[in-house]
This record gives sequence, C-alpha cells and structure tokens, in this order.
Amino acid sequence: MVEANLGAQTMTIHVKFFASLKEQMGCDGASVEIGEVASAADVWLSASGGQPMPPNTLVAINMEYVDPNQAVQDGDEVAFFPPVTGG
Amino acid sequence: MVEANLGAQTMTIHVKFFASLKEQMGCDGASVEIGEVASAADVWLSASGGQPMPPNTLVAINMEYVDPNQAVQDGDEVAFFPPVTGG
Amino acid sequence: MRISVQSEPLAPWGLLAEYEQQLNARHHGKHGACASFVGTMRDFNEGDAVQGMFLEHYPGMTEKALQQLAEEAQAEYGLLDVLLVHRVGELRPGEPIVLVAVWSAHRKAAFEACRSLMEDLKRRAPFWKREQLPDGHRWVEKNTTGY
Amino acid sequence: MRISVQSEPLAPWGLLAEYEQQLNARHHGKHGACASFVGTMRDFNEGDAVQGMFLEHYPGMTEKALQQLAEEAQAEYGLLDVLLVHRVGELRPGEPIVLVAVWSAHRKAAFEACRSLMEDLKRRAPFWKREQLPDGHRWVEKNTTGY
Repeated sequence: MVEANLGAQTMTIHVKFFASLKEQMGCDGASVEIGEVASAADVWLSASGGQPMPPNTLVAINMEYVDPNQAVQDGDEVAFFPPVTGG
Repeated sequence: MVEANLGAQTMTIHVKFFASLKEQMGCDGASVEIGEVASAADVWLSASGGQPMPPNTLVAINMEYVDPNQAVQDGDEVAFFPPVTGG
Repeated sequence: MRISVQSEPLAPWGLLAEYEQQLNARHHGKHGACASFVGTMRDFNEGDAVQGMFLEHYPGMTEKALQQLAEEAQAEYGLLDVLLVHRVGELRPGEPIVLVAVWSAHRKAAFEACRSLMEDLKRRAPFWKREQLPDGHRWVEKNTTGY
Repeated sequence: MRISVQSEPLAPWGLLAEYEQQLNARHHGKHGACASFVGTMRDFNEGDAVQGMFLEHYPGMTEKALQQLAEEAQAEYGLLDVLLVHRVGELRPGEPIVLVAVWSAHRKAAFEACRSLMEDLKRRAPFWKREQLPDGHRWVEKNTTGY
C-alpha cells in the first residue's frame, strides 16, 4: 500500500482471549489500535499493557493458528489462548 | 488307567467338520471308534478314510484349539476346520 | 461383560445404547473412553460382486472362544467393560456382522484393546464366511490383514 | 461428513444410528468398517474428585478446526465418511464429551483414522476444560498422551 512508508496510519485489531488467559487478563477481548507494521506478538503487548506472553500461549489470526511473529492486517481478529484440552 | 496297557479297549470320539471341510467330507461329523492311544491326527485319518489332512486345518478338542498331535480321550469331541474368517 | 452370537439382524447402536445404561449403573463416572468397531458386509470382495453371505460358526466353541478373547483383553488393557456381538447365518450386503465395544478410564487402552480384540477375533474365533457370487458360492479362505 | 459443536447433551448412539441411515442411502454396501470413539466426563482427574466441568470453545474457529481435521483424516485414510460431534458448556460426570466416528471399506483405515483424528482433535481443536473441584475450580492444563 502507498501508506506503508508514512508510519502515521494505524490498524484496528480485534483481540480475543480464552480460558485461563481470559481470566488472567480480566476480559474476553478488546479492539486495539496499533501501528501499521505489527506482529501478533506486538498485538499481545499492546492489548496486555506490556505483560510478557505466558509460555505455550497459542496464537490465531482470523481463526487460523499462526506463529506469534506473523504480521497482522487491519481488521484482523487475533486470538490468544492456552494449550487446548478438548476431547 | 489299568486298561492302558491292554490295547484291546477302544475309545468313542465325536468328530465334527465345519465350513469347506464339511463340504469336502460330505458330512458334518461322525462318531468313530479308535484305539485307546490316539492323537487328533489319528482321529482325522480314521474319520476321513485315510485322506491327508488339508494344510492349515485347525483342530480343537472339546472346543479348545490343540496341536494335531495332542492325545484324545474317550468321549472327546474333536473338530476339524479351515482357517477362520469371521469378523 | 456381554458376549453373544445371534442369527437375528444386529443393530449395533441400539445394543450400545441399551448396554451402556446398565454399565452406567455399575460404574458411572469411571469410564472416560469407549472405543467401538462395527464390521459390515460389503457388496464386493477381492474384486467380485457379492450378493449375500452365509456365516457358519461352531455353536459352543465360538461363544467360549469369544469369551476367552474378551477376558484376555479385559485383563491385558485393564478394561472396565466389553460388549461383543457377532452375527451368524444368512446376511445381505450392508448388514452388520460384528460389534466390538470396550470401555476404559483412558482412551489409549480403549483404542488399543478394541483393535486388538477385533484382530484376535478374526484370527481365533470359529466363524467361516461363504460368499454368494453371481455364478455360485465360495468360502472365504482368509481375512485381510488388519495392521 | 458432519461436524458439529453442541451445548445440549450428546447422545452418541442415537446420533450414530441416525447418521448411518443417511450414509447407507449414499454408499450402501461400500463400507465394511466403522470405528468410533466416545469420550465421557469422568468423576476423577489427576487424583481429585471432579464434580462438574465447563467446556469453553472459540465459536467459529472450533468448527473450522474440526472441519479441517476431519477433511485431512478423510484424505489421508481414504475414508467414506466422518461424523464428529463435540459438547461444550456445563457438563456433569458421566456425560459424553466427544464422538468421533469414521467409515471405510476396510478395518485398518477405520481404526487408524479414528484414533489419529481423536489425537489431532486433542492437540489442535480450540476447547478448554475447567473442572469444578470440591474446593474451587481449575483449568485443565494439558491432556494425557494418547499413544
């Protein structure tokens, strides 16, 4: 995008927390504004107020598992949750 | 038993055939009289009129699998059948 | 544990629903896992169309052999319960032949015991299949391998 | 193939009976094997008495993940059909949590696919268990190993 070098644009990211992480964060999600070059890990820092991401946290962007270093796009839904325990 | 060395006693053995072996023998079983020291293989020879036992034939005495060389006792039920194909 | 051989059509899910009610009365909350297997008559085998099947067994020995196999599996895998039902007589394609179900605390034992019991049944239980083909019948000579 | 997540009680045998009727209409006589697994809530875990459980999921992603897992298993094992139903919400001990059933021509594929699909579900599907203990609740942190 043309705006990529301007650095003044922000993206809106929809954050979700689940299970023990939701309890720990005290909310099930939030919308955060973040600079236009950001990873899922940056979203975590922004949404958590700078807390370190707990070990083994799983990350999904738009309902697909991703590495925390994966870049996010404007409007993405980014979810953070502990290891799954279904079945 | 005392009679064991006399050699004149015979045993009655109840023979059963199943599946393709029943078709091949033309009957589903018979009672045969046999000398008092005899194996399941001897019972086969007696009941089949001297035919060789087909390869892979399974043998049971009183409804338990046995080796064809296993000795039979008076009154035993001895069954011969092809490999099983249930399930 | 329930072992049976029947000539009537086998309705696996109804049998399971009914059996599990008794089982819940005995050890409710103790079993975390149930693995089951249903073998059904296909309309093809070894490349040929099969129209029907006759399943012969050895009354008395068959039930005894199934009971032994189920008890061995129960001991080896620490199962809470076993249900094993096998059909005999005349069958049509699409009809269930066998149901094996096992219950255990954890899933590893259930999966392994169910498969192992099914393989043991195929190897040791006295049943014989005669297939009706378009041009006559044939005895199935051996089972396909399960592993 | 049918995948679903439900908060109502899960009646596995009724679901199987119903699903298999449709399936017979589609490929009657083609499936020789059905392997299934039912996971049920136990009243104990890691040495503690468990009184109840809450199963949280991620609406949207959970269904999508289950669908992917089922499609992968279907392709890998050449399955004819897959039924996968998972419970969510509040559960009591003795209630079924999950049903996995697969149909194939031969038993090897059915046994392997059912177990593999269940393990994949445990490893990748977004569900989280919170157990109610006599003195409070705790989130289950990891599943037991299945192999």
